[in-house]
Amino acid sequence: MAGMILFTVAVGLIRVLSGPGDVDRLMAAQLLGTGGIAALLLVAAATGVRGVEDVALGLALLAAFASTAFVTSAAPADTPDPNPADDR
Amino acid sequence: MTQATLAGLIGAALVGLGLYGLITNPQPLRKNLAFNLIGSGVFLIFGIFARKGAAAGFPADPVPQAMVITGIVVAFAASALAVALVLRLHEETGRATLRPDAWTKPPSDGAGSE
Amino acid sequence: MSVRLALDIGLALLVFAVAARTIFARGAFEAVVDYVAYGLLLSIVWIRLFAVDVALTEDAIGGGVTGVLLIGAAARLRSAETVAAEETPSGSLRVFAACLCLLVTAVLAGVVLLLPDPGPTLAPQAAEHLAETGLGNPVTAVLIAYRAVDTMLEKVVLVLAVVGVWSLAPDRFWGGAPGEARAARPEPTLAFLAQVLPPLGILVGIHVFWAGANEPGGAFQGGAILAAMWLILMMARLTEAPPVGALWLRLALVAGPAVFLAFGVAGFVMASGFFSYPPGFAKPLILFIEAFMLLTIAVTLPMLVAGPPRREPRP
Amino acid sequence: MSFALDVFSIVANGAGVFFFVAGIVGLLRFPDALTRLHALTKADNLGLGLVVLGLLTRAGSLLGALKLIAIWALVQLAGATAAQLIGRAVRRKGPAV
Repeated sequence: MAGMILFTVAVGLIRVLSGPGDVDRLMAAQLLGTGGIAALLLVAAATGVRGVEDVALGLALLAAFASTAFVTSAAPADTPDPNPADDR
Repeated sequence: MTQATLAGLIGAALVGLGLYGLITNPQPLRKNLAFNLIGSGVFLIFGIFARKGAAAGFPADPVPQAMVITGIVVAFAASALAVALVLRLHEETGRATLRPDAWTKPPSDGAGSE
Repeated sequence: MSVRLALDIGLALLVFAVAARTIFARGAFEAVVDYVAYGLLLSIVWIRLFAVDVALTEDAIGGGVTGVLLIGAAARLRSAETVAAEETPSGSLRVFAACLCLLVTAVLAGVVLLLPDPGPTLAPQAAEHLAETGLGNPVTAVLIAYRAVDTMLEKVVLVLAVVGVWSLAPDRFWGGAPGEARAARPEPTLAFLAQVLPPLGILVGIHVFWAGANEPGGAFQGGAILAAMWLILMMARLTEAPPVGALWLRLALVAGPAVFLAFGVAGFVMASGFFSYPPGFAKPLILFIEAFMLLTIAVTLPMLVAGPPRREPRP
Repeated sequence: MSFALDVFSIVANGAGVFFFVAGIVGLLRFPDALTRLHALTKADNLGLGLVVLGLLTRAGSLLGALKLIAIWALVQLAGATAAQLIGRAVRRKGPAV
């Protein structure tokens, strides 16, 4: 079961590799994060390692960080927007 | 035990890969990433030491694990300092390159000069 | 067992493929996103090695602060990329480098394959004195009790790194705050996330810290999660990075190593020597020291990400 | 009873994996960034949700079960926020970003 999710994640990575734009790469990373959490939980259930829930919990907390960092750094506040009218 | 050996082998491969990136990639930020790859490869080799040292009821030897944890934190501090240096260099010269001759030229000199 | 082995091999190939992407990707941004994904896969590998503490550290630092640091840097350096791309070394140098790296890999792989099984271990020694520390997690015991000097010096390294980053500030900004001024209106979606996440994150961070005495976890991991929470508040522009001259900030930065060192020296008086704990009081003391380290880590990591001061200090 | 629980667990996990696969297929095949985003969020919510549901039957303690649910809730929050942010970035800069 964990294998299938890992496989899914692997195919997702091919998306990371071939994504036409940064946004697609980010989406793949997002999906990889969720898939990684699922794989982690399944691996933990299969092997019975203690404390893996906390690892998954940490990952879940930080799942939005890459996207957030991308959005906040893509348009830094100190450089003026090239065409502000485009905002909406 | 095969899992541990496998992890050790990836560690070895990662060190090689990171070294290659460190030598051939001209951008400082990419060099930083490559250096971090070398670091994580070394950590994985520590990981196999830990796993092979499983004893006394622990699934892995805690001493290498603790050293890896310390290593991860220190590696982050080092990368943060490196990134800050690169960003400052970029602010100052408009470039992010390690070639000293490029630093003296003003940023307006343009991309086509070399 | 064979299914599991196949899985492990798949995971190994995946880690290697993503690492290769990080090195060979065209743009710096691509490489950075690949690197973040790589950190995630690495924490699964650590779980498979039964090193849950390491997995927790890897994902708390790799998924949070490292991602923010590198993505931010890649976005700023975008304009410089085309220039740097012209400096790619020649083909012969690449071949030479590749040969060198293959050699290094081969030697390391040989070492890995030749390791005795079971290998040398310090686990019995770690287990022997575990009861005296009152801790249940041997990794925490190694970090805070057996190899306390390492851990204390590591905190010093963190503080030195902050000093190094701050010293890159131009003279006129010294004493000011890192980062840009707060935007007039924070992005609403982001602001919502930054309002909901930190209370939960602080809870999880403290839980991880507290559980670290007996289960996987500890001050590093908890501190990194707390650091990430402060960082998201700054990213959402709900709060600003404090000016680097602020007294409370400086106190928080040195609190961890200072308290640690004080108790280490006190070990001469209270117990048998430098960094030894009086018997019976080891666990409360360790948790007390760890609490200050938690504070230092939670403050240091975001300051490292925020970078040198970029605004003039307020008069 | 435990057999029924096991079957439920396996079915739920299988369904979760199905949604992950569906999400990936969507990410690969849909024509533009916004529809791909749509596929991504479905995989996030349902895939992980079903996996967590399947594992809940095996959770040893109440705290363990609560942690699993918290993980799912946090990923929901992160997924929804990231989708909003990415969607806005796509709209601002056009699909070619």
